[in-house]
Amino acid sequence: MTHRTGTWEPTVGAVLVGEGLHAGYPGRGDVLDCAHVSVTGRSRLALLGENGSGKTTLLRCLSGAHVPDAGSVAVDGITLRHDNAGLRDHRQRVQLVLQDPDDQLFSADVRADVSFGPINLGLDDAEVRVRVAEALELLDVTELADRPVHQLSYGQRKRVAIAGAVAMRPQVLLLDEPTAGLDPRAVTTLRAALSNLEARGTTVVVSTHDIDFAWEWADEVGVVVDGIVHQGSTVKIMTDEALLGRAHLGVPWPVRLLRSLGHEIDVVAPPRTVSDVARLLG
Amino acid sequence: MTHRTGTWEPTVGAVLVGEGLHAGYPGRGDVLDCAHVSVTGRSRLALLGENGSGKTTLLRCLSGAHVPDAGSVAVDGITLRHDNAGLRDHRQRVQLVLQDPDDQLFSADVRADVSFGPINLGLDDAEVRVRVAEALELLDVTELADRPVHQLSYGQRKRVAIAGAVAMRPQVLLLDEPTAGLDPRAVTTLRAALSNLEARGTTVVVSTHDIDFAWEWADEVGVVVDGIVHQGSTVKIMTDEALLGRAHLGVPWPVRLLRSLGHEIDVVAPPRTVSDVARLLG
Amino acid sequence: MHIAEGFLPPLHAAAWTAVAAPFVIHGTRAISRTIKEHPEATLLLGAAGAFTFVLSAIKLPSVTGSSSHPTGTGLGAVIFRPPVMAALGTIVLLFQALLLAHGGLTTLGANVFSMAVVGPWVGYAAFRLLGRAPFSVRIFAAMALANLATYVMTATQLALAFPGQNGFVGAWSVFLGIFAITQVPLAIIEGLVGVLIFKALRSW
Amino acid sequence: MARFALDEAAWSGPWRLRSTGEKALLSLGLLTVAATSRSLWVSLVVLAVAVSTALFAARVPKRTYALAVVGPMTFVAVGAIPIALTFGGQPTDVLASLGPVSLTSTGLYAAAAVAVRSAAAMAAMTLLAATTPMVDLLAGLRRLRVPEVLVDIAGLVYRMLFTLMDSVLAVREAQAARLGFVDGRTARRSMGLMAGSVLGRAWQRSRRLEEGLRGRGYAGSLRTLPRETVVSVPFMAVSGLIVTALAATSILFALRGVA
Repeated sequence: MTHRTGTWEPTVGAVLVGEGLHAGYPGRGDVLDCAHVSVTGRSRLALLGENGSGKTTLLRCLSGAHVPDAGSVAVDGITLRHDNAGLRDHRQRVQLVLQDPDDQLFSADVRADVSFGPINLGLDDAEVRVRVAEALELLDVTELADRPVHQLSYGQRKRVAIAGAVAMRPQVLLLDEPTAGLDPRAVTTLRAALSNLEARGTTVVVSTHDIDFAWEWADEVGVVVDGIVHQGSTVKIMTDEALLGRAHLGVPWPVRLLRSLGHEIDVVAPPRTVSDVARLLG
Repeated sequence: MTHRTGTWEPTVGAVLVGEGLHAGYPGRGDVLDCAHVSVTGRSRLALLGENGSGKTTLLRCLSGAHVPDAGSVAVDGITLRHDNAGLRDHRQRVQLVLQDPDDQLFSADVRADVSFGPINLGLDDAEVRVRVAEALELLDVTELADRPVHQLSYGQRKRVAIAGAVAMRPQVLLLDEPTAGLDPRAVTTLRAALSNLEARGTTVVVSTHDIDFAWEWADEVGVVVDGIVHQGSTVKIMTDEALLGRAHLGVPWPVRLLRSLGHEIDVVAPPRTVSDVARLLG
Repeated sequence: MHIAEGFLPPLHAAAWTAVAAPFVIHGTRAISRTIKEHPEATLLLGAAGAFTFVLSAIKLPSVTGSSSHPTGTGLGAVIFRPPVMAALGTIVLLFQALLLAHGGLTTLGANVFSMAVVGPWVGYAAFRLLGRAPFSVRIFAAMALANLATYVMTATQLALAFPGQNGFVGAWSVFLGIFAITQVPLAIIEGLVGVLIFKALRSW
Repeated sequence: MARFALDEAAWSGPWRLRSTGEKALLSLGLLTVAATSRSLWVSLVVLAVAVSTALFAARVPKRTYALAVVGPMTFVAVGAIPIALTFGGQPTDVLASLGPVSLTSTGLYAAAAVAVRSAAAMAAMTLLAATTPMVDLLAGLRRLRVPEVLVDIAGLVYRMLFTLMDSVLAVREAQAARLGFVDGRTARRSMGLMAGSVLGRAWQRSRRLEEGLRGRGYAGSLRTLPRETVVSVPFMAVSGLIVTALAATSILFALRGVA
């Protein structure tokens, strides 16, 4: 296969790899045009890109929800086949949570909703209960278990939707715009929940518009623009003003501020937070 | 009437005033508990508060959509009466745009949707056409006029929904979370449209979670917490860390950074952007 | 099961249009009365019509492995009563004709009669007659019978139009037989799904 | 994003800005001739005119067109079988037979006539559907004094079916991700949960939409400004000529008993 951007090798030890992905929708042309991405364990990947750039399509290809026109997706070295058995297998390893929690929550109460996946896995009742309790705990929504879904706040619904995916015990969790529409407190709670998941060994991939969030949170960044993914360390990608400009994204404020004060951005320990920047300038 | 927070006088020259507003929903208790707010012309007001704080309820009271249990709303000195004539009058002065554009757009035809308000005002077709063209122009969506709503992006739909309110030629435009869910480019386009509106004399009030946006954009801020509104200049309110903490909101990064470097925040010309901060530190 | 555009002889198409018209007019009047008192009913009916259309545009997983589309008329009849469904069903059928090419304009009358008149009335009657039965049994009966009645009516319309050399009864049994393979299991599934929908709705 | 091929073609085609009257005259005229004609030949001519007008004059994408007609054509094919066959009896003009079932030339001719008539009518209707967005058709119905309530509700149905369809597709995707369609029983359960939750959201959305519209002065009518279009006289003349000629031929054939 010829790659538009030369040869490409997935990162060594990658858990989830998308290679040479072409994808589009009828009447809209190609959204992804030979996109590569690799997700490694223990590394936080944020996908950035403006609306319509193909971020969501990329996540949908990786999760198996969208069948790419060309290219392949593999998890743990096993290439995804889009038949019943292949998808069933893949979905136990990779879970995608969509942006709008209401698309994800369809049961009467929280517990019933989170149990949907484990029940479909054919687990027995005791095991389902264990999975549900664990997922509720990790997302810090245990005390909401018996509440009707539509009485919860938006931030709570987002976390319950993630719990539903987590109850499948995926290796990789793909979150589409998890922070969109959340207030600062809900973002903090969500980030704590994501840390819980990582502590348990789940690899978290996030797509976001929020460049300041990506700068603070991510180890690696993939910018989706013109149908391909530019992936690299957060510092490398998010200091590349030309790339971010082409993707119609802004540059994180610490980068802009430090550069306009004539500072170089430290590649090894980049200043991510206000206190990091203050320490540098103080 | 006794005010929970002592006596309160609306700002001199206020266009829109909410005084002693009590409001709630059955089964949820009071959301607003004697809230005051005043909106002056030529001043950008941002309402901050976490989800469920009562921001949206406050906007709905100000627009006439929600009848408060106590308190009053007045525009240009005329107190709002919740009968047909009173509401009709009020809606020509104050318009509210909800967060989700799909809750506002009922027609698949952009131009038709924007014409709905002016037609209900009883204007003749020629005048309606003028209003529609003007609103489309101000929101920079003229070229979308013949496209169906269901083919537009979220950001485009948001602007069309605002155009529908602007065609009513309100003095005050209330926007609930206008930037939520928008990517950086769409935020820029929206801000340009809001500037157009201000240049034409419309007073814009915005509710938002985004403290950095509020810090950059607003002249005045009202923090909605515990059922009341703490209103003041952006600098005064957004440097009050205790208040923002109580409201579970963060402090804008320029404030945090400058303070931790031992700088005072200039009340007259506060540093709002990266370049302002760089100039101060450089 | 929509009768395709132009499939019926012109006289039949005209006759079914004439038969369906009074029901639609009656339903429109019923809606107008409601809306005069409650303008918000317009929005609710719009949502209900959109929901019916969307439900009919997606495939229903079937036990036999084939798949087809639910009619949803029994559900609508229970919620909104049959007269309203006659008018609302006409709108939905018009959309199906023009957006999905299911059915047609000349056969709109015939399709309205089977799907928006006979189906809803049979479903509603079953729902009322089983007044003492458990709620889920009533819903199941309303949905399944509305679906079945619609299909029997369509077979009747086709047999009347094309009696062939066997006469009406012969043709009728042939048309019934041809679609029975897919339609009976689908009616049962629609009934089952209807019960689940109501269970989900009650939590709201 | 939910999309319907015919709808998309109607919004983006070169005939989008033609007046609804022009397009309705041509396609409904052809439809009337197709549905009423007893002549196989007239039906075939209508079919040819409608298909070529759609594909070459109105430039409807060929793929869209094919996808749109394949479903109903299947119905026509299946529905024509019992018309062609005769069960039992002793028909005189048997072409082939299997047990009590026989294919007669009368039956075959009747089935072919229905199939061709149906195909012609469908092509005429598709010409309208693929060139005229629903909002324009509804505006036309409003001008024709179809009751206001029906047109208002239909307009809302059109707008809301896209948002609901998006919800349905998203919920199904989410359910599939959590193995909600592994077997028939699970699939039916998922379907019920999906329909219930989407219906609940449709209900909530209608209430919020009402509040949004009240803010703009809604009091029961959803009237909006009609689009201004210029009626093209040449288009009307040519369309009128084609339809009249076909109608006259159809009547003439019927009077003379030509097939």
